[in-house]
Amino acid sequence: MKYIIAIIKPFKLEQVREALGALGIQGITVTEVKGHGRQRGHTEFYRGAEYAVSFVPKVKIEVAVESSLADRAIEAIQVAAQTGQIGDGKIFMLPLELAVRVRTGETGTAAL
Amino acid sequence: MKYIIAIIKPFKLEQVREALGALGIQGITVTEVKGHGRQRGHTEFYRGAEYAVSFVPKVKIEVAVESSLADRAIEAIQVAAQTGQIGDGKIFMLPLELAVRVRTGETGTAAL
Amino acid sequence: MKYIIAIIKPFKLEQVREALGALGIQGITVTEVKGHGRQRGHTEFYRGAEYAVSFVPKVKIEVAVESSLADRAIEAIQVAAQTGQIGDGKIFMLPLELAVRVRTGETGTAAL
Amino acid sequence: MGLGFTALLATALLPAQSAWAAASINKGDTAWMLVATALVVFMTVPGLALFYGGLVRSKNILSVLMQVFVTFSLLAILWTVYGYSLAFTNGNGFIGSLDKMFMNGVTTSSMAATFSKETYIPEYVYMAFQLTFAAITPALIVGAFAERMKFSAVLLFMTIWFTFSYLPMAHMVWWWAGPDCYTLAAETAKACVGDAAATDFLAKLAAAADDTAKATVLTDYGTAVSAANGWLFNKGALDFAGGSVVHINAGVAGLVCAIMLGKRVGLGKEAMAPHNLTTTAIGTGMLLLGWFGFNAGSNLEANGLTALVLVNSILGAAAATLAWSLGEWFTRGHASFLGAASGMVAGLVAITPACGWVGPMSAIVIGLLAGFVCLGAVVWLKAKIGYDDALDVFGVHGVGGILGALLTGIFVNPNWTGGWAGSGVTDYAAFDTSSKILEYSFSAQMISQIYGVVTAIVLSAVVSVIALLICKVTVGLRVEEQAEREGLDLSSHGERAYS
Amino acid sequence: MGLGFTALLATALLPAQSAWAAASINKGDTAWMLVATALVVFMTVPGLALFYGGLVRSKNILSVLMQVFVTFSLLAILWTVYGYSLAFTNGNGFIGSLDKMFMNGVTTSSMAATFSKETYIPEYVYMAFQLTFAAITPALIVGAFAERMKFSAVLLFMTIWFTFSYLPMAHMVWWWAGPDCYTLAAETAKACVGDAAATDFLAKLAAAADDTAKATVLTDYGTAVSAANGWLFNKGALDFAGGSVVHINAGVAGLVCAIMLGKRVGLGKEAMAPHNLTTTAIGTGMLLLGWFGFNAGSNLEANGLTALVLVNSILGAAAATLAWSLGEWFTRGHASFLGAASGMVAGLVAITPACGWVGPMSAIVIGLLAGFVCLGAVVWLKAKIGYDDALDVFGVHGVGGILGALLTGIFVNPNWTGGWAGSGVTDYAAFDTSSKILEYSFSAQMISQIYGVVTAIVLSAVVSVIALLICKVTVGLRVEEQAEREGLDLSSHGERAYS
Amino acid sequence: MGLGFTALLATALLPAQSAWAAASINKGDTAWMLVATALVVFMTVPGLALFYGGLVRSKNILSVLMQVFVTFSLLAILWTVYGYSLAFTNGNGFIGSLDKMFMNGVTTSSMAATFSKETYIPEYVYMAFQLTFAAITPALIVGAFAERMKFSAVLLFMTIWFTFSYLPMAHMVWWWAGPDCYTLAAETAKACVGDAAATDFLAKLAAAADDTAKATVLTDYGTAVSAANGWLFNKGALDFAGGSVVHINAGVAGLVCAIMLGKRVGLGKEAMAPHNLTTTAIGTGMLLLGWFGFNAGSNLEANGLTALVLVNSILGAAAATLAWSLGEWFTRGHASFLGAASGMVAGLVAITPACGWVGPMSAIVIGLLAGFVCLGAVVWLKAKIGYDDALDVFGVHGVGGILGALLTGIFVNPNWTGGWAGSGVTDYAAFDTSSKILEYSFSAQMISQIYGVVTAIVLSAVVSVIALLICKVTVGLRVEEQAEREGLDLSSHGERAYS
Ligand SMILES: Nc1ncnc2c1ncn2[C@@H]1O[C@H](COP(=O)(O)OP(=O)(O)O)[C@@H](O)[C@H]1O
Ligand SMILES: Nc1ncnc2c1ncn2[C@@H]1O[C@H](COP(=O)(O)OP(=O)(O)O)[C@@H](O)[C@H]1O
Ligand SMILES: Nc1ncnc2c1ncn2[C@@H]1O[C@H](COP(=O)(O)OP(=O)(O)O)[C@@H](O)[C@H]1O
Repeated sequence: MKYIIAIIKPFKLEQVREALGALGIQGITVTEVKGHGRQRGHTEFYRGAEYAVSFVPKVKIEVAVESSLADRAIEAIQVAAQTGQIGDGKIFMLPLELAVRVRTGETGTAAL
Repeated sequence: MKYIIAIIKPFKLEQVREALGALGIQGITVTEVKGHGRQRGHTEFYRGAEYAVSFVPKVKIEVAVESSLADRAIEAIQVAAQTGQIGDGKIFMLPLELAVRVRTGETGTAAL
Repeated sequence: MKYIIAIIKPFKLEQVREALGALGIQGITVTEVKGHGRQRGHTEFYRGAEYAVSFVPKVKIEVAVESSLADRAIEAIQVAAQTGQIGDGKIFMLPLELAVRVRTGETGTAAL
Repeated sequence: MGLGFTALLATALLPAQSAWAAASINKGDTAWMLVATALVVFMTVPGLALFYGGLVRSKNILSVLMQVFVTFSLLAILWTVYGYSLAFTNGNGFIGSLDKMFMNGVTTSSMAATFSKETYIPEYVYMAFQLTFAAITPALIVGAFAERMKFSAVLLFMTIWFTFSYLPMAHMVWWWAGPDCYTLAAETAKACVGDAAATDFLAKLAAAADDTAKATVLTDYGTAVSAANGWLFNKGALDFAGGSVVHINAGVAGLVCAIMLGKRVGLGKEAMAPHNLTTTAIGTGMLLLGWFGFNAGSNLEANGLTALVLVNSILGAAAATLAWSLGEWFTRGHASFLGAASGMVAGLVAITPACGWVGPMSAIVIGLLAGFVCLGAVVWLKAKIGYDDALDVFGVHGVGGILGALLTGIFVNPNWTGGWAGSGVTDYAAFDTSSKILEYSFSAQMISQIYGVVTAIVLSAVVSVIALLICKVTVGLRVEEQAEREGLDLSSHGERAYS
Repeated sequence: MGLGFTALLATALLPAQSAWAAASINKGDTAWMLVATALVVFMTVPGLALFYGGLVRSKNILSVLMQVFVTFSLLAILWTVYGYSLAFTNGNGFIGSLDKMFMNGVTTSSMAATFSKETYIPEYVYMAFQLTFAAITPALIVGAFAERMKFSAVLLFMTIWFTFSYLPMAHMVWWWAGPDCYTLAAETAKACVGDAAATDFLAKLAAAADDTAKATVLTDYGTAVSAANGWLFNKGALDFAGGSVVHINAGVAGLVCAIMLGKRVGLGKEAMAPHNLTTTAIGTGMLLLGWFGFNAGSNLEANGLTALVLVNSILGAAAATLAWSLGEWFTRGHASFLGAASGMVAGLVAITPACGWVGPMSAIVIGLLAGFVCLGAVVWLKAKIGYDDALDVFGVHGVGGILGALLTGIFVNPNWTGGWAGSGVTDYAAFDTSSKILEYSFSAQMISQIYGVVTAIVLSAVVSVIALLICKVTVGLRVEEQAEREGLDLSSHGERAYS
Repeated sequence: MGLGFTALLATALLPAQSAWAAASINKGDTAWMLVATALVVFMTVPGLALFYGGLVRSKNILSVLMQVFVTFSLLAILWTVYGYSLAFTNGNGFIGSLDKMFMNGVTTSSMAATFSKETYIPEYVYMAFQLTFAAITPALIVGAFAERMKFSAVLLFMTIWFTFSYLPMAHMVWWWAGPDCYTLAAETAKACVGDAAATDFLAKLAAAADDTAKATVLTDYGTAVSAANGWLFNKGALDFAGGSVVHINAGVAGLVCAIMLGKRVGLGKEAMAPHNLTTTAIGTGMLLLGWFGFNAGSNLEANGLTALVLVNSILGAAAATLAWSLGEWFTRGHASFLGAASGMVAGLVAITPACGWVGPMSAIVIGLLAGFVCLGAVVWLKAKIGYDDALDVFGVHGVGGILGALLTGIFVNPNWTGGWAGSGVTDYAAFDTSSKILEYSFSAQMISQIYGVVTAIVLSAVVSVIALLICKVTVGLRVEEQAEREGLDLSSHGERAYS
C-alpha cells in the first residue's frame, strides 16, 4: 500500500476529492497548512510595521491506497489540482506498511 | 522504527493518549484535520444557500515508536479509539528511517 | 528521496526556514500542531473548572529532499531549532518513493 | 406622621395609573427612560447572549445565541399580549388582572407614576422598560442548561416559567398605587380608593380634631390604598432594581434546571474551556452598559438619585472585579480575566437591589463582598453539591442576588453619615405632597428582606420543577447524546458559527 | 376644518427653519436626539459593518469593514458640505438649494422644527441625526456587491448614488415647512409664505364671514405653504423613519449592483458559508440598538409617541425573529441563528416606515409578515432570478421596505381600537395651535404609499445603473479573479484580519 | 466690560459647588449627562480593551483585557475615595483638598455648576462623568507596554501615575469657581469669596461712580474668585474635553513606558501582526460611540453647543479616517482597514480639545491634519526613534493630542464666518447674569495652549519615570522572557482566550 501526501491550492480541494471519488477512493484526510516554495508570499502592513509573509495557505491531502491504485490516484490528483500557475503544489508517495480500520480492526487494503 | 499515523474521533484523543502512556509512549503529536470517508457529512443552510459539507472533524495523531512497540501501540490506539460507530478512523504505519532529538542531537530510539 | 518531518517550537520556524534556505531548500510545508512529550503542559482555571492541558503548541515542518541532502537538512534543522530546553522537538526521516510537481507533472528530484 | 405602615416603603418599579390635574411629564425623564430601555434591550441582545456564548464550546455558541435571541423575542410578544397586564394592574396581592391585555387602554398619552409625587412618565415607556426586564430574566436561565437542552423545550419552559414565576414575582414586589395615591386630597383619592371611600376619608380628615386624629385617618387611608398593592411590596421588602424578581428568581430556576437536566456529556473528562473569552469580554462590557439602564432606569426619573444609582452601579461592579481577582490571586496564584469579568457581573447583581438605597461607600463594600462570596459559590459550593450549572447562573445570580437583598437591608440605614449614609425608606403618606423618611429598624428591615428572598426561592423552584416535568413529558428535555457530542449548532440549528 | 390636503400628512423627518417667538427648545428633546444620533452612528460603525463582516469569508472581512467605515466617513463629509443643504432647504419638490452649503447659516442657536407646534430642536442635532441616515443608507448597499468590487469603484459609486438618489429621495419625502407654518398667524405666516402673501391671507381670514369661508382661506394658505414641500410629502406618502428613503432605496441599488457586477467567483461550487456568525450576532444587536435611535429618533421629540415607536420597533423585530425561525423550522426542520438574526433585521426594516403610525398589535403583525415574506424572498425569489446579492440587501431591505410601506397604509387606520389603533394622519392646518386627525381612506392612502414605493424603485434603479456604468468606464468595477480568490483583504487592503 | 483676565476663559469640565436660589437643574441636562457617563464607561470597558486586544497576538489578548478592566475598576474606587476630592475642590492652583474624601458632603441633592449661569447638574452625575475620565486615561497607557509588563507592576504604576499626574492635571486645567461666581451679586458672592470679602466688593460696587470704576471692581472681584482656580485654567489654556489632561498626559506616559520597559522579545524578527482586526473594529466603533459621550458630555448640558460638539466629533473622526486611508494609499498603494480605524481614533483625539470651540468646517480640517500627522508619527517617527510603543499610544494620543491642542488655539477664532466660525472665549464677569465673548488674540491664545501642552508633557514624563523606577525596585517591571514567549494570558493569568 502507498501513503500519498498532496499539497494543493485550497480552492482545488473539492475538485480533487471528486477526482479521487471517481476512482473509487473515498477516504481522505485533509489538513490546512502553510507552504513555502517558488510561489512568493506577500507583504503586509500594520500601521508602522511591515511583515514579509513567506507562507501561502495550502491544503494537505493524505490518502492511503493500495499500491495498484497509486499511480492512477496520483495522476487524478495532479490533473484535478492543476491550474498551471506557480504554487500548484506537490504530490508525494510514501510506502505504507500497515493500515487498520479502528471500528472493526480490519487490516490491509480492506481497511482503506 | 515505525511512524504511526492515526485518524480518530476528536473526543477520543484523551483516551488514546492515556492508552499510549500506559505503554510508556509519551511523545505524540496531534493535528486537527478534516476527514472524508464512509461517515457522511451533513448539510448546512445559510439563508438561501445550502452547503453539503463532506468533511467531518477528526484528530490526527503521529507517534514514532521503536519497531518492537509498534504492534502494541497500534492495538492500544485501536482499542481506545473505538466506539464501534462508522467514522472511528484509521491507523497507518510507515517505516521510519531516522529520528533525532533536537535538544540533544540523540538519534534512533534514544530520540523517541 | 527522503521525507523529513520536524516538530519544533513555533518561534523557531523562521530560523529553521532560513537555515534550510541556506542549503538551497526552498520548498517546505508547515502545520500548526500540538505536542505531548517530556515538556509538561500547564493547568488552566476557568471559574470553578480546572483543566490540565497536556499539549503544548508546536509547529510541524515537512520537507521532501533528495537523499543526498537529507543529512545536511536534518542537521540544519537541528541546529536552527535548538534552544537546549526541554520541548525542542524531534526530526523524523521517512523514505520517499515519488514526488510530483502538480503544475508541470515533473517527477523525482526535479519536482522538489 | 410617623405612620408605621411599611407597606408604603417604596420598592422599585411601579405602575401605570390614570392621570390627574397636577400630574406632569418631564421630557428629560422620558428621554432618560427611552435610553434606559434601549440599553436593557442591548444588555440582553446581544450582551447576555455574547457573555454566555463565549463561555461554551465553539460547537454550541449558536445554540446559546439562538436561545437568548428567541427567548427575548418570544417574551417581548407575551409581555405585550398579557404579561404587562398581569404584572401591572390591580388584581390581588399576587397577580394582576387581564384589563390591559393586548395593550388595551394604553395610549401615547396614558401615564405611569414614578416615585415622586406629581411626576409621571408616558405609560408606553414604562411598559417598554418593564418589557426588557421580563425578557432578560428568563434569558438569564439559559446559562444553566446550556449545551444540552432541546430548543423546543427551552421555548416551552420559558413560556411557563415566565407566566407563573416571573409575572407573580413582579406583581408582588413592584405593583403599588403610586405616590400620589398616598396624598389624601380630593383630586387623587377618588382614583385610588373609589368615589365613596374617598369622600368618606376626606370628611373624616376634615373632622379630625388634632394631629393624632389626622394621623389615624391617614393611616386608615393608606391601608385602603395599599390593599391592592403587591404582597411583598406591602411587606416592605426592598428591591430597587430586581434582586429578587430578576436575579434570585432566575438563579434558582437555573439551579433547578441544572439538577434536573443532569450533567453535560463528557463533563470532568473532556476539556470544556470557554471557546472565546474575547466574546465574553464583549458581552461583559455590554452587560455593564445595559445594567446602567437597568439600575438607574429603575428610578424612572433623571435626577440626583438616578446619578447616585449610576455611581453605585459602577462602584459595585468595580469593587467586585477587584475582589474576585484578588480572591483568585490569593487562592490560585493568578488573577484571571474570566474571574475579573465574572466579578464584574457578580458585583452588578449584588448592587441591583441596593443601588437606590445605599451610599457609594456602602456600594463598594457590597461589591467587595459579592466578589468574594460568588467566587466561593462558583468554586467550592458548586463542586461540593455537584450540579452542572454550566455558566454559573445560580452561583452568580442566585447567590449574588440573595447576598445583595440582605445587604440592602443593612446599608439602607439612614443613620450613617457621609458616603455611607443610606437613603432610608420614604413614607409617602401625607395630606399635602410632602413625604418623609421612616425610622429605620434593622430587624424589621431584615425580616422584610428575608420575606422577599424566600418567596422568590420557593416560587421559582416550584414553578421550575413543574415546567421541566411538563417539558419532559411533552417535547423531551435533552438532545440525543450523539447530537450533544456533535454540538447543538449543527444538530439543532443546522449551521456552524465559524468557517 | 376637514381640509382635504393630504399634503399635510406628516411624513417623518423634517427641516430646519428660522425661529419665532413662541418656538421653544426642550432640553429633554435635545438630550434624546443627541442620544438617538449617537446610536445611529453606532448602528453603522461598527454595527452594520460587523453584521455584514461576519457573513463573508474570512479573507474578505476587512474589505467589508473598510467599505462601511470609509463610506460612512466620506458621506459624513459630503453631507456637511452640500448634502444637508440639498436635502433640507427650500428648492423645488425634488431637490433643495445650496443655501446652507458648508453649514452656512447653521449656528448653535438655529432651530429645526419637530412635528409638534411650537416645539423645536437645535438645528445641529437635526443635521447630525440626518447625517447618520445619509451615511448608513449607502453603506447598506455594501452587502450586495461584497467580496468582489474594487474599492475605488465603491467610493465613486457611493458619491454618485448619494448625490443623485439619496438626496432627492430625502428631499421629496421629508422636506416640509414644519407644523407652525400651517398655523395662519401673524408671527409665523411671514416666515412661511413671505410678507406680502402673509398679510394678504391674514386679511382674507379676518374678512371671512363664516366657518366655510375661513376653511377656504386656510386651505389656500396651506397650499401656499406646501408649495415648497417635497413632492412625495405632498402626495401624502407615509414613511415615518425611512422605509422608502433608506431601505427600498438601498435595496434596489443593491439588486442593480448584484446583477451588474455578476456572481462571485466560485459561487455554487465552493462553500461560501459565513466565516463568523458570532460577529454577525454582535452586529445584529448593535443594529437593533441603533435602530431604536433611528426609529424613535425620527419623532424628533421625547414623548409618549416616541415611546410607542420604541415599543413598535421592539415588537416588529421580535415578531419577525419568531416568524423567520418558524418558517425555517417548518420548511427545513431547523431554526437557524442566522435565520433569527435575519428575521430581526427584516422586522426592523418593515416596521421602519410604520413605527409612528401604528398600534403595538399591528407592529406584531407587520413583524410576522416581514419574517415570512423576507425569508421567501431570500430563499426562493433569489434562487429563481439568480442574482448574487451576496448578503441579501434586496431580499431584506428592498422587499422588507416595500412590504412595510404598503402595510403602513393599512395599519395607520385610526378607526381600529385598543392595541390595534393606528394614529391616522395629522392635519396641522388651523388658525390657532391646535391640530386634528384627518379622515382615513384606504384606497387614497394606498395610492400614496405606492407613489412612494415606485418613485424610490425607479429613481434608485436608474441612478445605480448610471453610476455603475461610470465606475466601469473609469476605475473598473471588479477586482481581478486572482485577487478575488486571494481575498480582498490582502489584495485590496494589504492585510489579514486574523493571525 | 472688556475685562482682560483670560483666567475666566472657560476651559472644559468644571466643579461642584454649593447651590443658591436661582440655581436650577434641568432634567434634560441630567438625562444627557447620565447617558454621556454611561457611554464613556462603555468606551473603556470594553471599547478600549477590545481596540487594544485585537492588536496584540492571540497569546496576550486576555492580559490586555485584564489590564484595562482592572485598571478601570481600581481607578473608579480610588476616584471615589480621594481622587474626586483632590481634583475638584478648592486647594491651590495645582491640587485640591481632601474635603470630599469618601464622598463626604456629596448628596443626591448637591449640585455642580455647568458653563451656563444659573444652570446646574446633580453633583453625583458630574462626579461619575469625571470618574470615567479618570479611569480611561490611565487605561490608555496599557497600549504602550502591552505584551510584556508584569500585572502587579501595572497596578502599582497606575495608582502612582493617577495620583501624581492625572489628578494635578485635572485640577490645573479644569477646576474653577463656575460661572455664577463671576456674577457679583449678593446671593453668589459670599459662597465664592467668603462673607467679608463679598460684603466689601458689593459695597465698592455700589460706591463706584462710573462704568470704569465698576469695571475695576469687577476685575478685582474676578481676580479674587479666580484665586482658587486651576493654574492652567487661569492661564487660559483651552481644552474642551481633555486633549492635555487625557491624551497628551497618557501619550507621554506611554512613550516613557515604552522606552523604559524596552522592546518586546522577538520584535523585528517574528511577525507580530494583530491577531484579530475584527475585534479592533468592534473596539473602534465603541470608542467612537463613547467619544460622543466624552466630548459632547463635556459641555455638561444638552443644548445647541452640545449638538455642535457631536457634529464636530463625527467630522473629526470621519476626516481623519479618510486622511489616514489616503495617506496609506499614496505611500503604500493600499488603504488598510487598520489604517482607517487608526485614523478614526486619531481624529477623535485631535478634535477632543477643540470640539466645543470650533466650527464644523474647521473640525474637518483638524481631522484631515490629524490623519496625516499621526500616520507620519506612527510610521516614520517611531521607526526613527526606535521605541517599542506596542499599540502606538504616543503616536496617536500624544501626537494627536498636541496637534489638537495647538489647532484649537487657531480655530477658536470667532472672527471667521459660516461653518468656519470659532466660538471665541466666554467672559463671564458681570453684575448681572449676562456674559460675552472676549476679543481673540492669536499669539496670546497660542501661548496659553503651549503652556497646557508643555505642562502635561513635563509632569507626565517625570511622574512616569519615577513610578516606573518604584515598580522596578519593588515588584519588577517585566515578566520573564520565557513567560513573554508563552504569552501573558497563560503565564500571568492562567488561561487562554481561544479553545
Ligand atoms: N520540497 C518540498 N517539501 C515539502 N513541501 C513542498 C516542497 N516543495 C514545495 N512544497 C509545498 O508545495 C507548495 C507549492 O510549491 P511551489 O514551489 O510554491 O510551487 P510549484 O509547486 O508550482 O513549484 C509549497 O507552498 C509547499 O507547501
Ligand atoms: N484511505 C484513507 N486515507 C486517508 N485517510 C482515510 C482513508 N480512509 C479513511 N480515512 C480517514 O478516516 C476517517 C474515518 O473513515 P470512515 O470511512 O468515515 O469510517 P470508518 O473508519 O469507520 O470506516 C475519515 O474521515 C478519514 O479522515
Ligand atoms: N515519539 C514521538 N512521536 C511523535 N512526536 C513526538 C514524539 N516524541 C516527541 N514528539 C513531539 O516532540 C515534541 C517535543 O518532545 P518533548 O519530549 O517534549 O521534548 P524533547 O524533544 O526536548 O525531548 C512533543 O511535544 C511532540 O510534539
